[in-house]
Amino acid sequence: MNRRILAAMRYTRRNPALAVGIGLLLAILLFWGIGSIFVPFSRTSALSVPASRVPSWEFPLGTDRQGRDLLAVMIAGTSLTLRIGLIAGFIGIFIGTILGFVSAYYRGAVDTIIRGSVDVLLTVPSLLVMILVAVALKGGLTVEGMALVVSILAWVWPTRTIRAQVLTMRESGYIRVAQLSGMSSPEIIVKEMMPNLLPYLAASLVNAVAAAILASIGLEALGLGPMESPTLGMTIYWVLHYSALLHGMWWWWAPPIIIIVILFVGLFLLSTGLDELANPRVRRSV
Amino acid sequence: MNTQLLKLQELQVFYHTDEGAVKAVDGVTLSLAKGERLGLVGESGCGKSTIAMTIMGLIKSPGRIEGGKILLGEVDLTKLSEGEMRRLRLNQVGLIPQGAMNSLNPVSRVKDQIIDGMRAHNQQISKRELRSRVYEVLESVGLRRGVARMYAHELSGGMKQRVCVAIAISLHPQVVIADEPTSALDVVVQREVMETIGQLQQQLGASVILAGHDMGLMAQFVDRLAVMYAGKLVEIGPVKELFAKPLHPYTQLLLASLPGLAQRGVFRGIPGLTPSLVHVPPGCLFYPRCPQAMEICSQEVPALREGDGRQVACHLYDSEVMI
Amino acid sequence: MKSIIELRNVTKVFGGGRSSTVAVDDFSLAVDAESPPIKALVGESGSGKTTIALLMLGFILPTKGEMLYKGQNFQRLSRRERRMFHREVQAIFQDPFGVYNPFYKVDHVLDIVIAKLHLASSRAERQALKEEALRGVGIRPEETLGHYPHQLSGGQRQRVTVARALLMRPKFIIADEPVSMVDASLRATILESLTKLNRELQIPILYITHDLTTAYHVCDDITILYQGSIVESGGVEQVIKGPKHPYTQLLVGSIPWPDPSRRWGEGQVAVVDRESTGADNQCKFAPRCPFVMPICRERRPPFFQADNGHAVACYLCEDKPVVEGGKIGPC
Amino acid sequence: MKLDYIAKRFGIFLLVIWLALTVIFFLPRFSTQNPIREKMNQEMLRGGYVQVGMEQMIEEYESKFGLNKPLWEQYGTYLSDMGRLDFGYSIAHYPKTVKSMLSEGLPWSIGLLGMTTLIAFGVGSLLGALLAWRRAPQVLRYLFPPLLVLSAVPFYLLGLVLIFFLAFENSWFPLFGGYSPGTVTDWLSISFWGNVLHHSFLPALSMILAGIGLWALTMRGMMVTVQGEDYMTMAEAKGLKGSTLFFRYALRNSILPQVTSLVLALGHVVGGAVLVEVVFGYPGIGTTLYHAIREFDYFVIQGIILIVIVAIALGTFLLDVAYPLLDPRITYRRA
Repeated sequence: MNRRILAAMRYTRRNPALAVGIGLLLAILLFWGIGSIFVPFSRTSALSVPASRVPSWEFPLGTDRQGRDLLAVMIAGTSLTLRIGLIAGFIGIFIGTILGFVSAYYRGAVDTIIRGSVDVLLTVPSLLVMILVAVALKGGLTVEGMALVVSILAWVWPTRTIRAQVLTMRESGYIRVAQLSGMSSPEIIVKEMMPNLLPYLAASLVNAVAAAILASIGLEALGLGPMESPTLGMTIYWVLHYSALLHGMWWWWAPPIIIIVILFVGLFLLSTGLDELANPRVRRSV
Repeated sequence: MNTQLLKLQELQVFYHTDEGAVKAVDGVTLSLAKGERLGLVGESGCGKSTIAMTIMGLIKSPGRIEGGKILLGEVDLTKLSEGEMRRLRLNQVGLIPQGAMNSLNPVSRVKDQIIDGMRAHNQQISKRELRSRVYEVLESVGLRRGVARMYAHELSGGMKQRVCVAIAISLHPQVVIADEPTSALDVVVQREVMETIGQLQQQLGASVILAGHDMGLMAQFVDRLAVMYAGKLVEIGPVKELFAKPLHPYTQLLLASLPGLAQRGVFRGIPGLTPSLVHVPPGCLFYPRCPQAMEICSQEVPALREGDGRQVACHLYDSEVMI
Repeated sequence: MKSIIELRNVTKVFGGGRSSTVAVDDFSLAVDAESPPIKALVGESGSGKTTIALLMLGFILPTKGEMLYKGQNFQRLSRRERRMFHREVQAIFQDPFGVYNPFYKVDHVLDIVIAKLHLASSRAERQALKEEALRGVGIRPEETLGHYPHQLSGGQRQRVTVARALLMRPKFIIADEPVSMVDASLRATILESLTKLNRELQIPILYITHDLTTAYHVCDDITILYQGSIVESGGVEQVIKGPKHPYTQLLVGSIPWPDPSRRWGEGQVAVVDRESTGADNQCKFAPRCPFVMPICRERRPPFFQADNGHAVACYLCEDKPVVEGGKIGPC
Repeated sequence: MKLDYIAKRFGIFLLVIWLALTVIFFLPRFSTQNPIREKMNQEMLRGGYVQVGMEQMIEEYESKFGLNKPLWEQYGTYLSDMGRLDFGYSIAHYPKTVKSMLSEGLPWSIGLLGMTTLIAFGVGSLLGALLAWRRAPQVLRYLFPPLLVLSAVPFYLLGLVLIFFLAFENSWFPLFGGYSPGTVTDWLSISFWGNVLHHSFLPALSMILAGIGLWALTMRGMMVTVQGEDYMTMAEAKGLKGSTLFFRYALRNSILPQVTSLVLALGHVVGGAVLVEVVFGYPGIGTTLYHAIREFDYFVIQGIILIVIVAIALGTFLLDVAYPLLDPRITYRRA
């Protein structure tokens, strides 16, 4: 058993980004897990606690002007924002993988259409498109609704990276040998391509989740998010709305920013770590 | 033998990897006379390219010069600072690179890549003189003047390699090192490029070190040939005698594995694998694959014996007194 | 006697419009299953030899002309026939590093074949089959099986692909530059295992290479390619010892003899003007040919029968009988 | 060769604009609300306060859109309006036209966005290049990790933090706004420029700090790959000086993919810039957009988003056309 721990230790020395990334994300999940046990969700709704209280024993993170216990809001907010990110991320990866494989594997008209639309959509500012959609839906958004809005363009970047990977793989010798061994296309995709693609898929998923979270916080900060639910983005919106900063209520805006930063740095390091796993610098430089 | 222009003495170059120090070049001694063409032949991983790059001072980490000297005249190149070495490159020692396909800067024109080499060593050349030097040097390698304005992607493989040759000889260096210059070219273009290098060598009187794995190319081009195996020198000698009567068993097998056009079906391979350069076994490295291996070969490293213009490192010649 | 694989007047053009390149131009070649020779297809880079390999393997389709498998057009094969095609037509590729999926051990390549062709029913039988195939190509199984590709040398990896072909008992093997990335000392052993396949298992082999010397030793007959078209074809002694086409003479002359006393390509300086390739109606080698005649620029030369089974596409042999229908190849 | 490359790129440029126009036109048609009716409800909620020009405004819109007209006819008038840059009227600030609101905010946004993107790209790329250059000062190594963490933070949140420390705690910089209130906007006087720069320093700083890290990371990766290329070995073998090797060979080749990713990053940067303007109360179109969203001023939202998409498409087109100047191979290989 310790041989495997030893191998893992040696690997983390060579790939620190992965370890630190996982560590940060674990810290956040722990914070949410333990927090949700001790702090009741009910204290996240407005007027549930006395308003604008400085952090104290009773309210470790203080309360905001609308009477919400900020510790409860942080705990609930983290899980809601993560949920938005994961839903949008998975949708993005799912569509991205299919489109990426289809356009790379079955060349021709399909490929030109997909590649063309990806190139165009990449330059379009995704946040503004989402603003348009959110405004058209005019409030009344649930957390899941927000995830769907954010996932509108979440598939563009994964399609592009996966298509590139599959293209290089398709020309490689071992795919030719597989075709010669009589393996059918689906078999080749699953048996020959997928194992090498998994690290890239994981890295693209992490990037998609990060992008989705960034977009959702942006939309919510603009006031286009689910008004009632205490997501991290909505907290930022209320901070801006009530200009908490100018009122010196540091305990209102500092915690969401800290959590968001930890979340993004964690996801970023995880993605670079997975990229390193996919083609280690050693193999890359050889 | 004061006419020796370049001398390598017990040169050692190791690559420090995770698994340990790879002894790419392990105590190589050889010398290059003025105007001589020396061949450095061996299979992949024998250290010939490492020697070429070490002479140019282009060994980067994890590679490092562990020991030995490289004497250009009286100057020991291994002791020079980066600045001093930089001033020698192209001026005294020119390199014709291996990767013909990718050795030119893809985003600048051919003439700029010739000019920046010259200007790095002599600031005062006027623009007009530089342009005439560019045309002169391009024509000397058989390329028309129009090539000066072209980019790398507009040239064929052979033309790209000729531009590299033009750059390497643009400042008339004393020594030209060609590291497998034609391995990426077709056989027809290879002959044309090698002929160009040969003519230029005669005109400039420069000495050439040709590193490569094609014994046929060596037979046609070099005066003296050094055979490398797993980072060590196994045999050196004038090319005619070496081909006629190879001394070292590895050289014999190497020559036998060449599919010449004299007689069909008479070429066979060398069984076994090249040894690991990290955990170097004791004794002669060719011992496991050598048909004439003896007991002593697995214990002692054979010394390089000298005799009538030829050198060989093999215990077969321990008894014979070769002075 | 139907030939197992035949390319009939195949032309392949890549890219469209202005930047299209003709990789293969009106090329015909037939491979017969009986008395299987080892045929060599020799040409410089860009002569279209790899495109021909891809055409024969069905990876790409001809722009003009047909690729026939046992007399039937490849594109009209049924699913079952196509699977039979993949079983009977195998290949050995140039790059020993790219042929293995880095994720799996080396055995994967052999296991897939055994599974797909149901060659073994039990694990023990499968292991035995693998070991026997590996010994057949001269490598010790314990040194290779169970290892990852990056743990083996180029030579070992290439021999495992030959072992893979040995397992499949194909009807035809295309070896596309199998030894160009392998050291000289290992070249012979790999080529030996190929010739063994041909002699003992009667499998016709198409050896594609740019290296005339290895082709001289290994093959029975040789076809010389220049920019997508055949310029000369015949028995190996005839073509190499008595080349009739100026390009073949240039090729043979450019080989550096491993013999210092014999000077390199005496005389014969070819006019090198690479950019301008021959227009459609003229001989492609005309711009570089030292013996170019006016007729060479007007009409593309047909194949002349220099002597028994030795065809040359050059007006220098104008006096010889013309071979009809472009169907050449030694009988 | 060059011409059809430009023509192709211009075609894509027009396609993007047409796509944006169409999406902006049809999207609200799917959602049931009518922006005008929505606005009237909002007025009722505000306690009966009825804006004077309300009836006139409704007729104005009725005639302008002619809701009874077939959809395609509306689409036709819509396109011709857009052609004349007539984005209609702002509901919240009637009779102000959307175009006038845009022209007020646009110069501010372009100034802030253009300046910060170029500085972040330039400084980031140079830093990344130096990080990968073994002869560069090693102290840069310690600068890189903090910048990387900063680049993981959204611009506007970094802005909040900067306001707190540099403006709120010790007031070196103004708390918000584009220029101190009360000054007359006189673009000619130096003092006014000084005032503007003083105000826009923090927003610019937040965007630059958050941008440098990523550019440095991608540039460093590219430099490492380029230094492994054969032409670098050949360049060193020519005995070129360190500076020539660095600028004319390594940087010159590594910058090519950076420019391509600059094109791709334009959209993302603009998205973030909107929120930076909101956090800093900077008088650009971002703040206008924020207020338009709060007041559900639909035509202003449409106008701003359209202008931004067109601006980015124009930027992409210009960068694409300029790219062959950097990389001669492009026109050769018909992009």
